[in-house]
Amino acid sequence: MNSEIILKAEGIRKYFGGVAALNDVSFEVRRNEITAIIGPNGAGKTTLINLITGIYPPTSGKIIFEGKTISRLKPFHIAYQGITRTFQNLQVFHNMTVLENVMVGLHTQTESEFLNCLLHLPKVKREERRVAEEGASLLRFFHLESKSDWLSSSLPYGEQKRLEIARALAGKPKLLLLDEPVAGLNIRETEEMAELILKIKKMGITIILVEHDMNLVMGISDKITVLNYGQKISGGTPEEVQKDPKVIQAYLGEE
Amino acid sequence: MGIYEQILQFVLTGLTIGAIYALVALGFNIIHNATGIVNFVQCEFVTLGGMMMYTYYSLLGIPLILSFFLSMATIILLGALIERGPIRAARSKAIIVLVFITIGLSSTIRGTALLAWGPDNVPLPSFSGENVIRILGAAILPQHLWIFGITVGVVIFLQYFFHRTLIGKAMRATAVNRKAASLMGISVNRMVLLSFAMSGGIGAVGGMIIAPITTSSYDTGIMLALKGFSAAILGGYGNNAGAVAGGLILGVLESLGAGLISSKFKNAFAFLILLLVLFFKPTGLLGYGESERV
Amino acid sequence: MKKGLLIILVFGFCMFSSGISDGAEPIKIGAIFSLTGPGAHIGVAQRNSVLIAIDEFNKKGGVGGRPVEMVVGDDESDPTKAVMVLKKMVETQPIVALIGPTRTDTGMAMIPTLEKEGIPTFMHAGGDVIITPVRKWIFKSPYRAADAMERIALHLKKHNLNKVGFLHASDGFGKDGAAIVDRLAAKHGFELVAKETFDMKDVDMTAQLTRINARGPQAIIIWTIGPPMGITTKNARALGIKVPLFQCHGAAEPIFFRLAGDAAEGVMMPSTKIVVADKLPDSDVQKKKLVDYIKEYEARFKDTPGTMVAYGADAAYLLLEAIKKAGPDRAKIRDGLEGMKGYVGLSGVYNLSSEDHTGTTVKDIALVKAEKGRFTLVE
Amino acid sequence: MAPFTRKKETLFLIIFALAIILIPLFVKNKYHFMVMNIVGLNTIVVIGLNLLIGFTGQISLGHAAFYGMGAYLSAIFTATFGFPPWPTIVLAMIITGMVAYFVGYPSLKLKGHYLVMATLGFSIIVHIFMVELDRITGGPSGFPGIPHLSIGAFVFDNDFKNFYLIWTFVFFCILVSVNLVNSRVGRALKAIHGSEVAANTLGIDTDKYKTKVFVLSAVFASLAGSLYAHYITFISPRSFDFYYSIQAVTMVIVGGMGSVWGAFFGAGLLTVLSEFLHVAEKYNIIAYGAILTLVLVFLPEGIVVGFYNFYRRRKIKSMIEKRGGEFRV
Amino acid sequence: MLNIDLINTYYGQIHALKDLSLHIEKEEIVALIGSNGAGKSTLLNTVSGVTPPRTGSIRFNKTEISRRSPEKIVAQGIVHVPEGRQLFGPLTVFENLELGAFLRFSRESRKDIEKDLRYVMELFPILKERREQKAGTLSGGEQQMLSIGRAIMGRPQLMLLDEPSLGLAPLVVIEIFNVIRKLQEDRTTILLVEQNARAALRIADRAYVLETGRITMEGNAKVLIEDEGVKKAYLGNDYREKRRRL
Repeated sequence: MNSEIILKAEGIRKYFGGVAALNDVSFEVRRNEITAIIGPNGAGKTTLINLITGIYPPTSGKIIFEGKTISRLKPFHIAYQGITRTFQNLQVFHNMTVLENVMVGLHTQTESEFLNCLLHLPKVKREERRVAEEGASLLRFFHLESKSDWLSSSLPYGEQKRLEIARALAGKPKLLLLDEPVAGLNIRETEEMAELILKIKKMGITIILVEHDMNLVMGISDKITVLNYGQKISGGTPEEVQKDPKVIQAYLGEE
Repeated sequence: MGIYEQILQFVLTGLTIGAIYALVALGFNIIHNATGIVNFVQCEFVTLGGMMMYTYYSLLGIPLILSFFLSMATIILLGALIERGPIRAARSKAIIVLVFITIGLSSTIRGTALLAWGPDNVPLPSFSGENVIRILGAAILPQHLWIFGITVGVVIFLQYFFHRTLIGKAMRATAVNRKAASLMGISVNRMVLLSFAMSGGIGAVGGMIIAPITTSSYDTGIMLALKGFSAAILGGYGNNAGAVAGGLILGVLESLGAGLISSKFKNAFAFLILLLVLFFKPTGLLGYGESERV
Repeated sequence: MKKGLLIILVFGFCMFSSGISDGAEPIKIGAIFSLTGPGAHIGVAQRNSVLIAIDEFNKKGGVGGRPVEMVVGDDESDPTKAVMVLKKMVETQPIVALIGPTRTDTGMAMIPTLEKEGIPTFMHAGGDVIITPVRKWIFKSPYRAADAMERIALHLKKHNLNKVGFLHASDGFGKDGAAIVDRLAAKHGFELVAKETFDMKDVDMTAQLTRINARGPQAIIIWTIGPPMGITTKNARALGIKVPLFQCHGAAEPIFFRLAGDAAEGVMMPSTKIVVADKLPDSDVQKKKLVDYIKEYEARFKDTPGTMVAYGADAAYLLLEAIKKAGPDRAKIRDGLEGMKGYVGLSGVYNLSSEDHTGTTVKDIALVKAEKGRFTLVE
Repeated sequence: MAPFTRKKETLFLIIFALAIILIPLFVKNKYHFMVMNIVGLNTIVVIGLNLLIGFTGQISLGHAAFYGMGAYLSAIFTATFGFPPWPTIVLAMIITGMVAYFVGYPSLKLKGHYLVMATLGFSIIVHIFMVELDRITGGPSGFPGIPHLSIGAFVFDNDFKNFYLIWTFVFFCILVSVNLVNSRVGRALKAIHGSEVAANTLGIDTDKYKTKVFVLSAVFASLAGSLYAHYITFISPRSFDFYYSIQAVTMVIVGGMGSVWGAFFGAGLLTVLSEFLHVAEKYNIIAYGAILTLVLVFLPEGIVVGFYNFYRRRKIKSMIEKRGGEFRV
Repeated sequence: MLNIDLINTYYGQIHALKDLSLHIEKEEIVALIGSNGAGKSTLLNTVSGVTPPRTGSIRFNKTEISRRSPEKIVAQGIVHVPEGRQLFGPLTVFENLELGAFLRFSRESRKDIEKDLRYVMELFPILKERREQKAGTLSGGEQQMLSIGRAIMGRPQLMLLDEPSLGLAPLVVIEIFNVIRKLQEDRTTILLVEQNARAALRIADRAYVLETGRITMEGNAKVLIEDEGVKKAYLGNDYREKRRRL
């Protein structure tokens, strides 16, 4: 099942003050697959996600999404291209309710600007109603509907993680980047999350997954890219990767 | 007076006033490094330095040198009290809340000073007479030398304190990394307390050495503190070398602006340059970038 | 909330208005000063000066047995607050007249309300804009700045000092002076070689004085009130400037010596005669009044009165005189003030009229010099 | 804090409008009217500032400059050049907005204390211009003789009439702010406060929104300034110095950040408090400072948000306890 | 020496340690292994007082320390070498080492402290060369050495080591582990948290395996090194079986 390539990174380098966080990394993501990026701590996984989503530009190299170079775009432009993400350290908007969080996610799907909003024109009213409905239905999907008017900061941790995914999904992305979605969750929550990720895949969304939980990674990924010291050391299907001596060495140490 | 003598005069006076800005900026920095806030009570540290000196020296007749150190001690105590009281008691450690707590305190202290000393400016004698000294055609007062000398002294002391003493190093360590500092057995609370006390002392010195020239009143500190804060930001907030550079640059710029361009817009001129610096170097001249982790 | 706000307001008003009353119903005069904020150093002295005048008046029997009571308000040196304090007074106290405020900007802010309410007001503000054009209800007691500067100009002319440097604060008072000096230069034919400015909060004016000095002036006039009087004088002396220095008509205060220290020696300034009362010839009509007032002031406040006190007290004296004649009727008080002729006050002999709401002229102004910690009469 | 629901907001707005209409029936005192009018003007400034600080998380100590620009532009154009007042107010808002754009665009790229310094520096420069351009502004002695506003032959020439005028504007400012914060843009602003990076990755052009809300808050301040000028008919630089900026930000914080109604309460409480404290005479400043300190030490979320969250937490707590769960903050 | 009994620690809203108990004997090296996010670092933070436990007890030399502040715990003789080294970057190498002995200056003679300084310089000769260099300019390996050296300066009875091999080249890792063994010979007790399980198990006496806040295995390090379960804890279960279930 070799589907079309949706995202391609070519020779990505990223230096922070002379230190290479990523060194000549190239990889591909195929449409409607789950591609996991794994590697020991400090391997450069989060940096890679930050580069794809435009938080910082690469020092050199190119990122191409659906045939368009996105490596110099600002994050919000990239969101409009159809890439959204979650964060390793939760970045839920604590000053807002659960529903509002998801409604922010619908930003790219709406267009009212300052003047219209100030005056609350009928167009805005219609849009608001639509946004609220879509937000509510997303919350239903994520089993958060009963808490939609809670302040997001009062949600338990696991639900905040789900909320962040719901928010990212609200932007109707073609590509969703999940940065450690199960870190800090217990086994039951992790399994729920795994199901959720597979459900999202079924919706036709391509997923990049950065995760340490190997049960999850091996269980749901289609492809895996392994990074160590900012370099790609392995890639392929979970079985291939699991058997790769370089990977075993990176994780368990010298034999 | 030829144009070169004039320029020399502008630079010399600019440097002395700049030295005061630098002192105040250092006070801001020390507390910023320990807590991350802008401490508005710095205004009152400067004010009270002058007023306490006046009280001890002119009202109580205590010798000048003794008065100097007594005033310093008093303000150091005040600084410590502020930290032990409202700052530590604050329910929220959010920076904006702490900053506005210091604004409230500043107002309280200013009101108390007005009540205690009245609204009039009070004079302080120069430390060593008022005989003009001539340097290459430019004229300065002995007090200007005192200002410059004491500022240099304070800077050297701080350099020594922060780089040669264990406590000083511990304070720097705390500013860099609170968690690691506490893992070394350094009490973060005590370091914050110390930083309030120290910046009180430094502010007081600033107030005391400028008072013989400007006289002192219950609200003299405000403008000096405003300029001092500007100097701190100009140099890069938290960077002590930056504070000194920022203070001197601001002082000289003002003086040159007033002397050579227009005395009407000299303050505007100084702040305009400050804005331009910030627009092109958002962390001040010698500041480090604040990295944001995601 | 609104209700709570109302309760707070009413409560506050009740607490504020619990006044004193003994026997005869007192006649109330409002008095608004800058007791806090940047104008406080003048405002507090002014309040004191007015207190003495009122007590003296009440001791003499008040208005047909009714004492006069002063209701004091603090405008915090802020124009908005000044209007609020005034309105509060107007609403809660039956004031027949008003003394103050201290500053030109607070005074200007209050004028529309005062004119509308019809309250005879004697202001302490220095700026001439207060009484130009003449406003029906507004008077001011300090000399016109133009008159005071004219006093200096006459001296310059007499001593043939034709090149003048001018340094002024960037506040209302200083800028007022800057406009006047241009006019007088034209009128008296001296040359204005340099004109520089500084901010009231500045701590050093060396740069400006250096610029002035470079143009070779024969005299320097400095136009400001408060701490900069001392700083400018010191800076000028430090620069070795030897030419005569003149300060404004608010500088003849005991505090000037404290602010300027040794540098004060020889500085000249226009002033009321209050600072040189003991040196006046006995023939001077003001002498007795001045000496009595000074004695009273020194006994009560343990301080020597300066020129500001004289302006403050005169505002009260003139108003009280008018109230005595007219009774507690705002319109009659106002008319009485305009009819005040030849009234001997502390600052001069007042001749108020419908064209002149200050009443003093350049003839009333003394030129004094600081010598060994005292003021002496120059001319 | 979470917003009130739309329905609740509407209810509050109606109560608020009724209060504005009815209050004059109970007040007969010019001074009380004036206090309320000043509260109203401060409220307009603080609402705008709260959109910037409370919602978007960007601190400005420069809004006195925009307040002053509104006042001076209105004064100069109407009194000196004889422009009609109403269009001038709009013109002043446009000019102030443009200036705010050029200042805000580079400034808002700065973070934390650097942003504070930039806005503060800007307002000091504007203040110097008010003082030094005395031929135009009247300098430090102020600018007298500004006409009252009028509609046809009806002139807003006393405190009572100005009460309706000012509070009508306050009402509309609150209305549009409530509209804004409960809209796509309002959510975007709050998102920037919550996490600028996350907001950006969700498609929000954070630089653009920060600049726009800065401009909007400046426009609010300008409107308040114009109304102030036409109400008092005299303005001077003293009213627009950096103390005013500090006071306005204090009102935002005391009322509660991120609540439109908090802005109203903050402005009201502090304005009335400082009037009320005149009772304390010379202890006035001390008391004001002490109360401010105590509120911030013990109620750091501000009065409105603080109490609201307290109430809300209790509600959620009881909800959770009913379900037998555990509650943590 | 150290007895942890049924502690529960919350990290924000995450229940990070669940009824966790373990013990360390004098002069042992105990390794704590497990995948990322299992709660290893949290456990060290809990012992050193950075994130105190909500319930449970921690006794060190029979003294209860679970409610004490980090400074007090350091004074008791437990020094924590945190993850990511946490050096004072703008301070020099020498100053960093000095601050490691912060609490000792008031109690002990300078001579003792200087003796330890020489000891550290012997263990890590490179630090002697870099004495006056700013800590932030050191390479990763040198930083790790400095971090351990700084902890030695506190002369701990128990040293908590968090991921000393993180991000280091293999040769440097070997050097660091040699030093750890040397420390044990010099009578320091060590609790070692490692992701590099094989290296850790090779030098440890005993080990605990941590998974999502609970201890799932414990025992002799030499035994655990051969255990298949350990491998699974890192690389996951066989995925085909898992996928079928999902």
